[in-house]
Amino acid sequence: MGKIQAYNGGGWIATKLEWLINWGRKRSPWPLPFGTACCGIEMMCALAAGYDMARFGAERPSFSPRQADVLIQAGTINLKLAPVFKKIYDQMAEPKCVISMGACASSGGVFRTYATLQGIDKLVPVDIYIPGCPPRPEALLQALLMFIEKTEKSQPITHKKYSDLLVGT
Amino acid sequence: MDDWLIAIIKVVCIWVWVLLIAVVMTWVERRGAALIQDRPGPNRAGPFGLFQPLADGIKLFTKEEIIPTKARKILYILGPLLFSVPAFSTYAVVPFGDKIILGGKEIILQVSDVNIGFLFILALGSMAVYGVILGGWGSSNKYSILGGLRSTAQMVSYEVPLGLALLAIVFVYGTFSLRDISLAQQGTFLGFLPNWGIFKQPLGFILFIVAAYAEANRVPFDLPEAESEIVSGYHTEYGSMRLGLYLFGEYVNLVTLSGVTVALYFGSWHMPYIDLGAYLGPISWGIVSFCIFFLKVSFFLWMFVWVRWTLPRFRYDQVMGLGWKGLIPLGLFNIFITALFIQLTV
Amino acid sequence: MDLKKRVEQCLGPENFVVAMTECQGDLSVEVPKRNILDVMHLLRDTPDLGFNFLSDVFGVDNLDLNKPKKKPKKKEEGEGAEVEEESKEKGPLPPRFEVVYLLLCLERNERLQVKVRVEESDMEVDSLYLIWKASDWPEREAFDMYGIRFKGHPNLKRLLMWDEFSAYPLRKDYPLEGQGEERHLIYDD
Amino acid sequence: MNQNPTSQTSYESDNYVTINIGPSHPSMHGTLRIVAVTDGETIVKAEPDIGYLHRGVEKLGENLTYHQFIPITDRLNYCSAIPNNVSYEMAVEKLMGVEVPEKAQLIRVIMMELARIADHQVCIGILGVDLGAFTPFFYLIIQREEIYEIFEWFNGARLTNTFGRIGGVDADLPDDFEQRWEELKPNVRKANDETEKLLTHNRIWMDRTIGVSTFSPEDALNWGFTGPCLRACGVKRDLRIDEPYCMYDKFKFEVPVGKNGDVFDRYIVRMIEMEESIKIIDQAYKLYKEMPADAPLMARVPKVIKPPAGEVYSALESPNGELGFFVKSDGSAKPYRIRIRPPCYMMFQALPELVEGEMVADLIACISSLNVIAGELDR
Repeated sequence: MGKIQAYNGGGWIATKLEWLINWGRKRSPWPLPFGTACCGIEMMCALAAGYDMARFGAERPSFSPRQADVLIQAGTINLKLAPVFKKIYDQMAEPKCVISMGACASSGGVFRTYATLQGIDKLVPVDIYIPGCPPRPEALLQALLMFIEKTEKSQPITHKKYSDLLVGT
Repeated sequence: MDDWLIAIIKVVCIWVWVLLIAVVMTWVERRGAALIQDRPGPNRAGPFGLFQPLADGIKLFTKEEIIPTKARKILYILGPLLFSVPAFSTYAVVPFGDKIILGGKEIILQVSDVNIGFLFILALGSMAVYGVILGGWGSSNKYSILGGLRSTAQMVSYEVPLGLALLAIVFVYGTFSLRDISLAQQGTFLGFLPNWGIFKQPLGFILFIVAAYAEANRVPFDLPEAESEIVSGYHTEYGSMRLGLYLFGEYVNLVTLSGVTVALYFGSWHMPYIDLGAYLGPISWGIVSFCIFFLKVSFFLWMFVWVRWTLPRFRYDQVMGLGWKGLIPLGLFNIFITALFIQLTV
Repeated sequence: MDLKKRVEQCLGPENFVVAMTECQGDLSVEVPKRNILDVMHLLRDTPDLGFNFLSDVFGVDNLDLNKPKKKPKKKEEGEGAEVEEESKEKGPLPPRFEVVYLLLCLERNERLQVKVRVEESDMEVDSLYLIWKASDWPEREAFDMYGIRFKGHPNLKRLLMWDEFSAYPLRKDYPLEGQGEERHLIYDD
Repeated sequence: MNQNPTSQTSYESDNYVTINIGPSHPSMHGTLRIVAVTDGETIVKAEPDIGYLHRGVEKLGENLTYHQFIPITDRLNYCSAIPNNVSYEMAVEKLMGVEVPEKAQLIRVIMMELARIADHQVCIGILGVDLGAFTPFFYLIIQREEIYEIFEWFNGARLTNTFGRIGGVDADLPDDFEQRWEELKPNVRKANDETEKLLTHNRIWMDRTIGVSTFSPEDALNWGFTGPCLRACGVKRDLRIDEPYCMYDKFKFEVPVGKNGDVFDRYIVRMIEMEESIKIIDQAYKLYKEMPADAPLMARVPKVIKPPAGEVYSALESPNGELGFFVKSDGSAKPYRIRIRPPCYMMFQALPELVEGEMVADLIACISSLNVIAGELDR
């Protein structure tokens, strides 16, 4: 277990309000499905009837970055698409989370070539990495659960940076 | 209890009631879609996912406010307001029950029985068009402008058949006020048919329903926010609660349009053949009429969801073609037939 | 009649045939670069050949093949004709690049490869866009990947890499991991 | 929504708007981009800009051994990976002059036809979503999960199933394949019927697809069309019948041919092909059962594949069209040059002719009816 900082958060009302805000954010993560390659197909299966991401409230995939909370980058990002991807990340509204789905998004995968960006963490801070090429839809659902856990611990009101509340779960 | 207090209570009640239906409507839409598409649908937020709309609302409320730099600030902010305020206020003339006698005072279950009835609704309906065009133009994004233009053309060109269908209703009932029309839909005519608007105006009802779908931007007329063509139409650049206002305004529009459909065509609070008013006491009849009205409205709300997940979407010129070449001639023909019919029978 | 003879008979007289090889049933004809258009017209219009479908156009870089082998290459007795006659003599190296056209006759379901050798100094080949529009993107990709220019092509631009990319990636002397180029989009606002 | 117009169009008159239907767009299948100059809703000039999923597969091929390249071929047409593997393996087998045993060919046919059904299901599902009909997509994807289960259970992976080896197939069909297939067949047919009911006779669907982006047979052949889109234009060309491979000449099945090559014909051709694939699988499985149990699955192939120097082109009928591999070897263990001839590459280059003069909505319908898959397009 990591070192947990002594909890000196806000009073009762702040924490209860935080709980409510976190509950709202974690229960309706609208994804921006940035599916480029094979992982995009597996993400589509996760959105479809078999695994149904809509159960977690991710019903409305919004392709406009303004309305999205979770940027699911499924598939390879090549160097021609990198600036476009960075621009879309910058356009997203603030409490945003990036899920890098698959080996290609996380580290360039099998394509160690001149045209592939070796991992999107060279461009944007990534919250959740999903291993696999392509990862199974269950892995994507587990990533969504990790997003929910992370939002539960975030502190929008007392503004503690998530990183300094070192919680080693 | 003097009148203005009753009026305030009525306004507050009906406003909360319409918001509640709109909230539940978002849940019905998502669960309905899931039911039709063989999947469970949202079930993590509360029992059966009932708190999903609440979660969406909180999340949208607490999202970061983004106003694009190149956006025209005032128009961008005015857009959602001009879209949702008319949507909320059109329910003022729609009845939601017969009347209730409390402490010797007769209270009609309608915010205001304005005698120009659905002219008020048509007027406010066209106000909502401003909200869309300002939102589309204000966010200075090519997709939004396209979405804004599409929806203006669609709403304007579908108000004409809507108006024609309602005009035929005026011929039949002689008044604009929705309450008088509802009262006139009691009993039966031609022996077995209940005295409802749909049997008097079958063609008018079809016109009205098609125009209502186009007015509410629902599939198959959901050109303005056609997801696959212009990302999400006029509210592409909208983010947090402004987007919430747009989405919410849409659902309130649905509730209003269903209310008007039931009030005009489906004998708002009358059961087809038995007249419950006579048997029940004044208070209980008020409540029962409220429930009957609500059941009919919920049927039409479910129709909106049902149609959305079965039909594909029109193309822009087909929507215009259907509106101008299809519905308006039919509307005129309908008025002509109704006038002829009334001339013969009176 | 066997395809090889028919092609010989059709292209032979105007001595268009530089070399003709056969590998596992695939016939490939090498033609001089300057009259590639006449060859294509001939192959398409002569009735008994009738190659009316262009399947693909692509480039090949023969840098490593032309280099005389450092270690003596032991000869296996693999069947199938020796494709590249070993450039034993120390004469000028054969042209480095090659453009291969894959033709198909729809009626007889026969396939033919037409090869054209391209000098490194003069990387210009006539474009087939006027005969088959199918050669539009493949030629652009050959230009993008090898730098072979196609005269007469409507809009010869880079197809797969971004326009500011400077190198030609599929050449043998270009490293697999690339030389660290980055794309920077300039926005007008 | 990046706004940098790469090509300076000559349409700078005031009433033309340059819309950038960019790489991240709901119906742009991931990474296609179209710079469309539109006059109101009608498209004046549409210029596709591809390369957003170019991963240098051909350069990678030159640095991997023959066997190492098989997993890379899965990532080309990721909606149906098996035809890619088989096409590459057939090219190398042709180069080495190896004869694949019959049992392995039958297993290849069964798996390829299953992949064809899966690919058509995704294409029709996405075509429905792009035209606003969301529900058929869900019905088709449920059946696709069943097919995925068979792939996973046979190959080990749902999507990128590195199927077979050079020279044959590495494992035999387990014995209860028949029971799984008998369960799957009625479901696939039921899902097709439901989609048929929802879409084919739907007035709005017919309005949106009939007469949209029609293409004449001569243009289609001139542009290099192959597969369902060529057959929709009225040309009866199917590699499984014209250049039979893998014992396809032993199976009886029809090839559906459309009339005027519009979106509706491409949709109908794909629906009928799914039915034909089911028939082929039945016939192939019947032949497979008559085979002796210990029939060889792999041809005699050396451990390290070193084909004799030479170059060869071999193509097969993938769900999108003629998928061909040109393999040139210089006698070493690594291929000297691999060229992949993707079917949707040729079709997408004809987009300006297909779509100019039509509406933005038709552009979306046309692209998803061509079933352009970025992995295969950009390699």
